[in-house]
Amino acid sequence: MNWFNILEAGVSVLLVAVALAAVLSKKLLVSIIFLSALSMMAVSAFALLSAPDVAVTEAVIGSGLVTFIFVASIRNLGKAGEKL
Amino acid sequence: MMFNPVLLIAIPLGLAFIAVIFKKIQKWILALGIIVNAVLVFFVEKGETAIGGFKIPFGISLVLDDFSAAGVILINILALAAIVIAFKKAEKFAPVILAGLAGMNGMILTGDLFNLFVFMEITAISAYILSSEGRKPAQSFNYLVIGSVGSVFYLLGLILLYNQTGTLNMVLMTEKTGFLEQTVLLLPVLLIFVGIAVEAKLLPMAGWVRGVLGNSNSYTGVMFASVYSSAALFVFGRIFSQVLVPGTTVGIVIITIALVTFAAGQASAFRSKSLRQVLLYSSIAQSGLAAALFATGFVFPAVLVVVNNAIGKLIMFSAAGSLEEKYGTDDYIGLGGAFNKNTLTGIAFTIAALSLTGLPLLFGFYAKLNVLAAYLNQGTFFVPAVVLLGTIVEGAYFIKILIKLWAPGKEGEWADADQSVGDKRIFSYTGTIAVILAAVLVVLSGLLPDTAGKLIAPEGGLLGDDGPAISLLIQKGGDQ
Amino acid sequence: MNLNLIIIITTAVALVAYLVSKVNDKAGAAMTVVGSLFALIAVFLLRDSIGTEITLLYFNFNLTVTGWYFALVMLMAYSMTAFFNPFWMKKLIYPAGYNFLYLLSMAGTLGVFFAKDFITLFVFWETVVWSSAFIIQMGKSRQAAYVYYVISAIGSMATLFAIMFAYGTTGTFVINDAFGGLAAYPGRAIVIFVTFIAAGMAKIGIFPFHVWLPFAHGSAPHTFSPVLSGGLVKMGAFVALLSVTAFPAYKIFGGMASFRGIPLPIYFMMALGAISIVVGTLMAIKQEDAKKLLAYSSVANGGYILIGLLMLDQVGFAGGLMHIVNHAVASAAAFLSIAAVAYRTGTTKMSEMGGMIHRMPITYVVYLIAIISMAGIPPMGGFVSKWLIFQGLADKGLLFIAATAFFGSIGSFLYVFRPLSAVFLGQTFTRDLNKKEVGVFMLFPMVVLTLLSLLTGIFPNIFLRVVTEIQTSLGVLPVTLAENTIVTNNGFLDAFKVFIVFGFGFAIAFVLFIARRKSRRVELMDTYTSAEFIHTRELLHYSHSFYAPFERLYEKAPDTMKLYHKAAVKISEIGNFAEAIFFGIKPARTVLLVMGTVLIGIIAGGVLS
Amino acid sequence: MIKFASLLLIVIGLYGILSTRNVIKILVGINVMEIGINIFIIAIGFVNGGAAPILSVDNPGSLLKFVDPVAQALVLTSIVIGLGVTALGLVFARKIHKKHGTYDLSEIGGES
Repeated sequence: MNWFNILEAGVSVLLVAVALAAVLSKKLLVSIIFLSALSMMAVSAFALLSAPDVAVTEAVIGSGLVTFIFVASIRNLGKAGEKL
Repeated sequence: MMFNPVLLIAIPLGLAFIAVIFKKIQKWILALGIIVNAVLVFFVEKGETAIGGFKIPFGISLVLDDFSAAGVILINILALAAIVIAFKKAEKFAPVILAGLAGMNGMILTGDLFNLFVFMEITAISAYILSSEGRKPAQSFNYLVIGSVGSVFYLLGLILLYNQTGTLNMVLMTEKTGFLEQTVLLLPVLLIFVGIAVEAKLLPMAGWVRGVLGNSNSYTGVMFASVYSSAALFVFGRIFSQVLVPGTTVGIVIITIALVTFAAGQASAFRSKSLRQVLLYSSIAQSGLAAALFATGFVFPAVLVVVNNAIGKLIMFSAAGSLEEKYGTDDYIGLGGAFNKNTLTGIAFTIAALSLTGLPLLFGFYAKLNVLAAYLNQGTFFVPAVVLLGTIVEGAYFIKILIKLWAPGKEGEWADADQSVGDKRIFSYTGTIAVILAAVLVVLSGLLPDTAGKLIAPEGGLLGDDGPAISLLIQKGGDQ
Repeated sequence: MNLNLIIIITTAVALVAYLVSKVNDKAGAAMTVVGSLFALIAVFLLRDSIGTEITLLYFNFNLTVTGWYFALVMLMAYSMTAFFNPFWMKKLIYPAGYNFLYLLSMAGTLGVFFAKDFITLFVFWETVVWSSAFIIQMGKSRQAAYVYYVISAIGSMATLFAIMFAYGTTGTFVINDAFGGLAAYPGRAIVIFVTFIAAGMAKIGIFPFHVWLPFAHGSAPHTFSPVLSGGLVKMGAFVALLSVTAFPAYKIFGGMASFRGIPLPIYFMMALGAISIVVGTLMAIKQEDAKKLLAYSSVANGGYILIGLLMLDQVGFAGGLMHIVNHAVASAAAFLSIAAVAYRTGTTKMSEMGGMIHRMPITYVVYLIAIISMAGIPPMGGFVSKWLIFQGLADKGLLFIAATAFFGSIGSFLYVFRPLSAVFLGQTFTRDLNKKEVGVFMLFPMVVLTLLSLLTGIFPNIFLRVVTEIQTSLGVLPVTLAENTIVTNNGFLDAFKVFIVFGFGFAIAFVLFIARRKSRRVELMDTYTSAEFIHTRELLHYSHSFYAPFERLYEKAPDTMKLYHKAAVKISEIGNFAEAIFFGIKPARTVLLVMGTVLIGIIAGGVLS
Repeated sequence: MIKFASLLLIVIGLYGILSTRNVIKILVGINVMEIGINIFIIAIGFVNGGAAPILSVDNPGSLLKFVDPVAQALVLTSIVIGLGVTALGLVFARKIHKKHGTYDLSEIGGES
C-alpha cells in the first residue's frame, strides 16, 4: 500500500460517486455541474496515470467547453427545462 | 500518371474547410470536390502508403488493394450520382458532404484501427447533420445517441484488443489475433461489431434507420441507404474477413446476428405500407446478407451484394424521396400509377427492384448466384434456404409496389391511366438521365457478368480465391 | 437461320415493336404477329439442326427434339394469339409495353426449351415469369399479377435451390451432367428432385400451387390468357419432363420403396397431379366466369399432363406429350373464342350473355370443337391423348390415379358445356342483337387452331411420330404406331375410324336439328319464378348456379388460397414483431438491445466453445 | 482499481441513457460513458511507475520506462470527437425543444 494506491482508490471512489450523482440528479443544472465535476475527477485520474497532456486537454475541453455549451443551451429555458 | 491515395481524403477535407469560409460559392466547391474525387479515384496508386513520415507499422498507413479500390470507386461514383440526381437538395450541405466523403474514403482506405475510428466519427457526424434535413430532430437525436454508444463500444473493443496484441495496425493485428483464443476474442470482436453495425444498419444498432431513412428526401435517402451504408459494409468486410477473421465460435454468433437482421428486415419490409419504409427495411435485410457473407469469408459475393444494393437503392430511394416531395405521400397505395407519366424513371425503378430481387439478366442475379454457390460449395444448406425464402418475400413486396405504381385501376376493371394519381414529373432531366444510366449499368453488368466481375475483382487480387470463378463457370456452362 | 439469330431477332423485333407502338399502337401490335410468326417458322425450320449446340453470351443451347416440340407448341400459341393483339390496344394501359413484353416473353420461352445448362434455363425462365407478370397486371386484376408472381417465385426459388444444390454436389451446371452425377447421392437426390420439380408444378398449376391460374388466366388481358393457358403452362410440363429424364429419377429412386413399380417420390408427385384433376374439375364446375372456368380446366388438364409425363413409359408418357399439344391447341382456341365474344359484348360473365350462336356462328364452332377436345371426347385430339394416358395407368394398375383421371373426364363434361350453353345457346340478349361476327383477322387464328384440333384427332399419328422420336431420344421404348393406328398392350385405336363414326353421329343429329326446328322463342330472362319478384337480374339467367345442388356437396371444402393468406399474415406478424422489438424509434430501446446482444453473444460463445 | 472504476463509469453512463427520457440527460449519460472509456484507455496504457511519454531534459533517453504514448494519443482524439458529438447533440436538443416545446422524449410521442 503506497501513496499511489491510496490516491487511486480515492479517485476511483470519487469518480463513481460523482458519475452516479450526475446521472441520478433530478435537476438538469445539477446534473451538468456534476458532469463538470466528473470531468475534473477525470483530469486528476489522467494526471495520476502519468498523462499530463491528456489531463490538460480534458480540463480545457471536458470541464470547460462541454460544461459551457451544456449550460448555454439550457440557460434560457427557465423552469420548464428543469423538470426531469 | 498515378496519384497518392491520400488525395482522396485530403481534397474533399480541404475543400470542406474552404466551403465553410466561402459560403457563397459552396455549391460549386461541392460539385468540384465530388467530380474531382470521382475522376481521381481511378488514378490512385495501389499499395500501402505511409502517412506522416513514420515507418509502417508504426505510423498510420493507407491500404489500397483490390478490396478498398472497389470500395472507394463505388463510394465516390455513388456520391457523384447522388449529387447529380438532387443537386438542389445537396448544395446547402456542401461542407458536410465533402467532409463525409473524406471520412468514407478514409474509412475504407485506412490500415489502422484507431484511424478507422476517427474517420468513422467524421462520417457519422456528417451523417447526423444530414439527417437533420428530415425535420424530425428527435430522430436525428436518436441516431446520434445510438451512434455515440456504438462508438464507445467500438473504442472499448479496440482497446481490449490493443491490450492483448499491442498494436492497432490491421496487418499486425491479424497476425497477433491468430494466436489468441476464441473465447478471449469474443468480447472485443462483438464490441467492434456493434460499433460498425450503426452505419452498416445491422441489427442491434438499426433502430435509427426507421426514423431517419423514413423521413429522407431524394438526396439524403440515397446518402444513407447506399453511400454511407456501403462504406460501412466495406469496413465491415475489411475487419471481419481480413483483420479479425472470426473463428467458429465468434463466426456463429456474428453470422446469426446478421441472418436475424436479414430475416427481420425482409419481414418488416413485407408489412410496411410506406414506400420509403419498405425500402429502408429492404436495405437492412441486404446489409444483413452482406454481413453474413463477409463474416463467413465470402468476400466476392458479399461485395456483389453491396454493389447491387447500393445501385438499386440509389435509384429507388431517390425516386421514393422525390415521389414524396411531389405527391406529399409515400404510401404506395396512394401513389397508384405514378410511373404512368414517368415511364423512363419507372423503368429504371423496375430494373432496380428486379435486380435487388435477383432476377436474371440483371446484376442482382449474378450476385445471388454467387451467394448461393459460395454456401452450397461449402456444404451449407441452411443459409441458402434462408436467403431464398427471403427472396420470395422480397419479390412479393417489390412486385406489389411495382404493380401499384405502374398499373392504377380498380380491382375487377382493366388498368386505367385515368385513375393514376397525376402526372407530375419525378425527376429533372439530369436526374432522369442519371437514374437511367444506373439502370443501364445494372442491365449491362447482368448481361456481361464476367466483365463486371473482373472489374470488381481483378484476377489474382485479394478477392481472387472465390472470385470470378463462378462467372467463368457461367460462361462455359459449367464445363470445368 | 440458327437459334441465336432467332432469339436475337425476336428480341430486336420486341424493341422495335415498343418504339413503333409509341407512334402507332396497332402497327406495333402487328409487329407482334410478324415477330411470332417469324419465330414459329424459323423454329420449325430448325428441325434439321437438331442435335447441334450453340452459345450466345453466357447462354448455352442444345437443340433437342424435345425442346423443338415444346417450342413449336409454345410459338403456335403465341403466334395465333398475336392476331388478336391489334384489336385490344385501346383497352391496354401500356400498349407499347404489352407488345414488347409479349415478344420478350416469347423469346424467353425459346431459351427455356433449348437450354443446355441450368443457368440458361433459369435466366430465361425468370425472364418469362416477370415479363408475363407485368402483362397480367394490365388486365382486370392487380391482385392476379401479384399472386401469379409470388407462386411462380416460390417455385423458381425452390428450383434455384435445386440447381445450386446439384451444382454444389456435382460441380457442373450442364443439365444432363449435373443431374446424371447425382446417382451417387440418393439422399440429396430426393431433395433436389422435389425442389427442382417445384417450379414446373407451380407453372402447370399443380395442387397446391394451382391458386394462381384462375386469378391470372381469368383476369389477364384477353389476348394473353390463351398464351398463359395454351403456352406458358407447358413450360412447367417441360420442367416436369426434365425432372424425370435429365434427372434420371427412375434410375436414382429405383432402389427405393415403390408403389406398383413407381418409386414413391414420383408417385407422390403423380398423386398431386391426381388431386389437381379433382380440384380443377370441382372448382371449374362452380365458376360463373367463362375465363375462370377455363382456367380451372387448365388445372385439371395440367394434372393429366404431369401424370402422363411422370410415367416415362411407352404409352402413358406418349399420352402426356401428346396432351401438351392437344391442350395447348384446344385451350388457346377456347380462350380466343371467349376473347372474341368479349370483344363484342365486353364481358366474360356467363350470366350476362346468351344466344351468341346467332351472332357469332364461327366463334361458336371454334369453341365447340375446342371443348370437345378438352373434355376428351372423340373424335378430337384430346380423346387420343387421354386414351393413351388411361392405357398407361391401366397397364401399371395405378387405380387411384386412374379413378381420378376418369372422374376428371366425367367432370369436364359438366363444366365445358356450360359456357357453350350459357354464352352461345339460348336466346340472344336484346342488347347483343346488333353484334356481328368478329373480323377475318381474328377469325383466322381461331379457324387454324380448330383445324389443328381436328387434325390431332383424325390423324394423331402425325404428332405421335414426333413423340416417338422424343421417346427414342430419351431412351424410352416408343409407342407402337401402325398405319393411322396406335397399338398398346390392351388394344388399339384407329382415330380415323372413330372420326367417321362420330362424324356420322353428328350428321344425323344435325339433320334432326334442322328437321324439328319448332321451339318457341322467348326473351332470355323470361323465366318462371313462381310469381316471386327477383331483384338480381342475373339470377334469372338459366345458367346461373347451374350445378348448385352438386356444388353444395363440396362447398365446405377448404380453400387453398387461405393457406397462402395465412402465410402472408404470419410474415406480416413477424414483421410487426421485428419492428416493435428491433426497429423502435427510441434510443433507450436500442441501447438495451445492444447490451442484450453483447450479453447473449458472450453467453452463446461460452456455450459453443 | 481505476480500470474497474472506469468500466463502472461506462455502465453508469448506459444506465443514465436508459433511465431517462430527457434529451439533455441522455447527453450527460453519453458524456459519462465517454469519460469512462477515456480513463479506461489511459489506464490500459499505464505502466506502474512509468513516466509521461514526453521527451525532456529530465528524461532524455529511451532507458526510462514510459507509459504507452499511443493510448494517450487515442484519448486526445477521442476527447475532441466527444466534444463535437456533444455539441451536435445539443443542437438537436435545441431543435427538439423548439419544435415540441419540451426536452422530454416521452412527451413527443411517436414521431417517426
